[in-house]
Amino acid sequence: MSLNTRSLKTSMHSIKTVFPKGDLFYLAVLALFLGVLLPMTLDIFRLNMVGKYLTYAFVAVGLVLCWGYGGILSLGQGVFFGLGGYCMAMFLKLESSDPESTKIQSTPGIPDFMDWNQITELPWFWEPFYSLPFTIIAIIAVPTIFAYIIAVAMFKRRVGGVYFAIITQAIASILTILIIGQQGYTGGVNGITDLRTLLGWDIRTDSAKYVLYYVNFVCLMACLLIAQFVRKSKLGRLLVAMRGREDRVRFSGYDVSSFKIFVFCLGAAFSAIGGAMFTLQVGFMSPSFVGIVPSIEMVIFCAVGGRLSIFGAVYGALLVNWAKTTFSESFPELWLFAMGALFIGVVMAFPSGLAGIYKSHVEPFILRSWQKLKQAKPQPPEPPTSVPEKAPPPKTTPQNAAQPHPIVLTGSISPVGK
Amino acid sequence: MFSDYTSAELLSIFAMQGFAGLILFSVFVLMALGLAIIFGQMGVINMAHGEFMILGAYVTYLISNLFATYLPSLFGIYFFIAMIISFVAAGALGALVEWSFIRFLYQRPLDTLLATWGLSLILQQVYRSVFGAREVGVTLPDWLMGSIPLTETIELPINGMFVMGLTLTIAVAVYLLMYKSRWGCQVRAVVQNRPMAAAVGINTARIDRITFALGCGIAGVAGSAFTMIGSTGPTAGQLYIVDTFLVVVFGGAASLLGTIASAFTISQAQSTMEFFLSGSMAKVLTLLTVVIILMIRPQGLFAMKVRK
Amino acid sequence: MTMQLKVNQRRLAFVHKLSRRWLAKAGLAVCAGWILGASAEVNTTGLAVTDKEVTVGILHSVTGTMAISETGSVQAEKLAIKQINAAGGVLGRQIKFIQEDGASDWPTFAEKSKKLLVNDKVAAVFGCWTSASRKAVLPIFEQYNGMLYYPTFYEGLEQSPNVIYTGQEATQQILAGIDWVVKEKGAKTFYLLGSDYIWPRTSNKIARKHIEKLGLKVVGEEYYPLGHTQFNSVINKIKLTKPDVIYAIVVGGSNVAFYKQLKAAGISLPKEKPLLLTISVTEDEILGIGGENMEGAYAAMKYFQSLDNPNNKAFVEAFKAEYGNNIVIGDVTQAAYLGPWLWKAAVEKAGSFDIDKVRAASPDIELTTAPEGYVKIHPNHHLWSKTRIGHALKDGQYKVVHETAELMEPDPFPKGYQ
Amino acid sequence: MSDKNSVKDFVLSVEGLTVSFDGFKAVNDLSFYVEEGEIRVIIGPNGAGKTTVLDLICGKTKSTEGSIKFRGKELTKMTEHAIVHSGVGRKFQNPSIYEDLTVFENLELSFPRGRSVAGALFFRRDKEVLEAVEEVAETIFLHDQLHTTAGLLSHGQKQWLEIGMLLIQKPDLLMLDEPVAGMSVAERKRTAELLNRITKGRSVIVIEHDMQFVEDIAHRVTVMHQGKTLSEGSMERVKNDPKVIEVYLGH
Repeated sequence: MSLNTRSLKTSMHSIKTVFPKGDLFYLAVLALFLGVLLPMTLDIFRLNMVGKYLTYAFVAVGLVLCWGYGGILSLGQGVFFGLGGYCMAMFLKLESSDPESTKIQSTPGIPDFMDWNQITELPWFWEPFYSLPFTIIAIIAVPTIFAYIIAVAMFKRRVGGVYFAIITQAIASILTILIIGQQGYTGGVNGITDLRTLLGWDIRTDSAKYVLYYVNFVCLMACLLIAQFVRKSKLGRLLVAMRGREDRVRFSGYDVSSFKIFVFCLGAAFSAIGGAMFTLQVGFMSPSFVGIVPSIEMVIFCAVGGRLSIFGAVYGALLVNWAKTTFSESFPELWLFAMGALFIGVVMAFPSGLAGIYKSHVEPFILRSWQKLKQAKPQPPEPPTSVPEKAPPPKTTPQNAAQPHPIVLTGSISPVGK
Repeated sequence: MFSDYTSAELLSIFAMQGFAGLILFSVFVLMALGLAIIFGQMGVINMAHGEFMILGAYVTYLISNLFATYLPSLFGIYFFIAMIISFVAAGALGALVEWSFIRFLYQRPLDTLLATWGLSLILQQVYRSVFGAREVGVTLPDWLMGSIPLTETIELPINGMFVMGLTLTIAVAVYLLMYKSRWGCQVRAVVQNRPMAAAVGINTARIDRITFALGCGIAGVAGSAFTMIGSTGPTAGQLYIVDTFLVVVFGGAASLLGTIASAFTISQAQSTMEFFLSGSMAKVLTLLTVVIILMIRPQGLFAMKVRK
Repeated sequence: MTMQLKVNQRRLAFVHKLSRRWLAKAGLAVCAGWILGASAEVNTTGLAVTDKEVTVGILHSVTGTMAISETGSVQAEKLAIKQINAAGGVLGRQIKFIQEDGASDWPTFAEKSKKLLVNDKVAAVFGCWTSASRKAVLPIFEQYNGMLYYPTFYEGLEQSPNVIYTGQEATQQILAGIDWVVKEKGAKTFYLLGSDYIWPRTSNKIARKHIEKLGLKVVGEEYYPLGHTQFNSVINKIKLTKPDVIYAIVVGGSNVAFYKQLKAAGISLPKEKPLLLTISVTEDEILGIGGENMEGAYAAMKYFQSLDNPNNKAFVEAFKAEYGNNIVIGDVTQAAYLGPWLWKAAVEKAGSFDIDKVRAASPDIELTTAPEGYVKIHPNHHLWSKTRIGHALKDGQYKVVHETAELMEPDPFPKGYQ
Repeated sequence: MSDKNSVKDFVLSVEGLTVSFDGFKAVNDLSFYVEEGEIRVIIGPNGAGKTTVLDLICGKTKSTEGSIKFRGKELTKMTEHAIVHSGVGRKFQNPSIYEDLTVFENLELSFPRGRSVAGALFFRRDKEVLEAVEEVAETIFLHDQLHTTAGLLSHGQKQWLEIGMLLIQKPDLLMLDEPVAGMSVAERKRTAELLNRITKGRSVIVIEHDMQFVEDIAHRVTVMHQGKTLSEGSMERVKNDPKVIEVYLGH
């Protein structure tokens, strides 16, 4: 009794609750890796590419919460990524379409693609995007509100699982057709291109790319902190609970749909930030990031990283994209085989992704070496943070779900007897 | 828009448009039947469904070349043989796929989605490596490509009628197989209560494999038939996947009749809207309507209300 | 460079380290250029040019949905380079090419073009196919001052100092075709049909203006999403409106579906009731559609494989010798073939590989050996070219039935057609 | 049915309740009333509609016709969580607990605070929560297992845990669907003890097949057959009802 009370009291401490020792370590390693190691070793060209990959990590982190925790698989995350990206692109496009640089158009001062489509006046919904504060709000608000509408309609009516996945897929396909079809307002299939400056600051220079990389990095870290907070709050535990026993949660007095709506909107907001950062770093936005194929690819980033690990998701996004670039450079023919095999392999052999592999193989190894080291020298010579220097980047699974994915796994993998 | 036309012209156009809707309906049913079996009955989200269809199309292409080279006199009937071989080829590939990984994933529907998406990428690259990146043109027997003029304006396309006939045949066959045969009874038993079915001596693993193979085989036949109306290329399968899933889901996944009814509803809606609106907007509106109806009635149009 | 340094002062130590490495590399390159004295004269901007070799880039999709279309262009560009090398190269240097895969993905195109320009320092890039990919790479070519030779016929509305457009822009293709059907076939009414994206929409807009200028009538205009495969409804509308000409700009897989369904619905193209005129179906596309389905249609383009002139005979022969007897050559393939030759001519006229000098030398470059006959670069970077009308035959070839008497002037921003 | 008092004396009044699934009436014009502090047991053959009645009361299934009044509030129009908030707790037939979470977390999640999104996000484990969890854990014999993953508990312990998850909500009406199914004799005894203890001051509806257990706890028994009430009253009376013997107890 007294023992219980003591252990409970310690867990009341709030920072420790949000960041148990292990997670803090993983976060630090990730921050060092992205914030110091990569910028030191890569040239700006490669670093910019890493920055682009990291924008997908936002989506992957959101998917960990939605899919890994909430059990909601969305095949339409590209929609939110795209909406965020388009909001950013609209602002940048307006800035680069000042009357001076567009004076050869029949209507100077509007984006070039509108001029080509005989639009003579800026459409009303473009007007507010002259303002940066509005744009920043819109980047998060527009996709989140859209996600909210979808989520309310679906979750209040208990649409879930496969149905939700297919409906989100249909929405992705509708939005793509709309964007392409309404080219006068959206730039059509070419997207919104040739974005140059942000409040007069040229975003295409190498120095700007550095700055943007770090802005991106900071945003990602902020999203990770939010995700970690959610994960470790009671809401996180409720999501885990819901995935297995939705009815029980409901009959414990919770409005299950509101939690699903929340986590789906959060995932959408993360994706939207990723989309906006994508636009800034790549310099354009096009409907090819909205459709079904990119949306499914984003799911695989999350699955490769480990669907229950927010840190794993970041590594997953990096690894898959890096592999894609490398493979498609050296063996374009083999790339689709590799990607296909990756999908099947992750699902079949490593349902917990990189994070699972780390937990089951790398961590025990490190711990064993650590033990040996300790035995060899009575005094621990160095703090544990320097141990995995040579080991592959550490990944994590959340503490309270250290077993692989509980519902999707068969009984043979999960230690929980049924 | 109709003021310029005589009533006779209008009548014939509406007749034609109704017929176009029927062809679209047949196409949808053909696309969706295989998936309705795999997804509706087995719960496997087969994202490679389109690629199984394209396998059928490529088989048809190969057979047509074989006949053109070795048996030109029998070219007129090669299509029937091609359909049978397409069925067997897609079915065999389906059985192989089921054996190699789908069978491990029956409890994890969302994971079947990812794995079969991976499979679809691999198949696409296989097609590209074997047949080249370009689309291949499948030469059809002349009798299939003509039309029968009824009146001056009403002409019935033979390939459309062929697709309709084929759809009817396959739908009836599937219905008989699933609801009237002992095997179909076993399939439904396995779907509804796997442990119980196993306990009464049904070889569930075998049933699963054959069911999956059957679904893929039907996709193969569909692909073979679609060489008459669509393109055959490595990535052509992806064009069908969203529509196909929507048809199945809209009908209420577990019900074959629902699939057919839903194909009818969607095809009529789409062809009517296509006639009054431009093509892109018709497509958007159709998809949007389906999505909204699904939000209101998530169990699909024709699902049974069951006591849980 | 100064920008780089300025930023570095405010930056952490590792960036210093990085930029020092960067400086060292750049310094090395300068030294190398200085040692190879001869190359310095023809290359003052540090391009990848040695005494023996000059490096260029080829950037097309080898994988993904666009690979279907872009294969021919890659083949043509490689053939041209091979022939140029066999004839002694450019300014005495053999052309070496680096091929990159755009993977049908626009950011990948942007990334790869940056790699070619920044890392590989290529002297020219031959590549891109879709407008979207060109729009994606355009800012990069302008920023890093590269030279792109773009082969596809396209919608116009663009004129970049860093691009030479070797295909036709919309008015060149459209006006001649419509004039011909009006004059020779007595066409009075037109039905405009296209895939729903910028090229067909812009082209149809020009066509509509031109038709209306001629006092004739457009009886219908329709767009279907990319990849659409059901055309029975529009075929019924065509039957209802009974146009003299179906003006079709359908692309990709939709093409196959459209022509097959047209034939099955009893609209026999050889009867020319209505007549079908297209600007999107080259010999490449007929391979997929099937010659028997396309037979009797007319196409307006600048090149057909069956063109009867000595240049073309030699070209087709060489192409077949290289890639097999069954290969077909479409309009874009020929335009892609022109790229390396036009670049060679400009470099030799400028006596330098420097981008600025090549650009300055480009206007009025003539090519008398072009398979399509005679072409000349207009100051607006497009080509003067003739437009031909081809009549599709059952074997998948076009028979040329008409050819404009004069070279058509390229007009990417056609006044009165916008 | 002698006890036709006015509505407000009852905790729960079910009147004319009907639900039909594609024409099949699982519950057909059912009426019964539960008094304050009463333990009501519903028995009946399989398929009689017992579980469906609980589903209807807690909102899991929507009724086709009829009314369910709980302390004067109409439940048929309310959402599930609102019904829970009004004081109805329900245990499922198979133990329905969060197997991936610990016993502590299971109970904590059921603690009636922080039920909104924001509430859950900023929920703190304070003294109140800890004490409530400790107290309930003791009641359900699991205070030594607080940090055990719930999936590792025995079947009986899982049943208790779920009862505990209801207790911590402090419901006025407790509905238990076969609480002793699959338990050993010793566990049954403890469960009966547990139920007798926890039912003080609240009303309980229990569905059970085990007649010995029913006799131990029931104040009144309702026998259901084909969606209708077949008989109602004390255990003694129901046992001797010839209709009941014919359809249920007889075999």
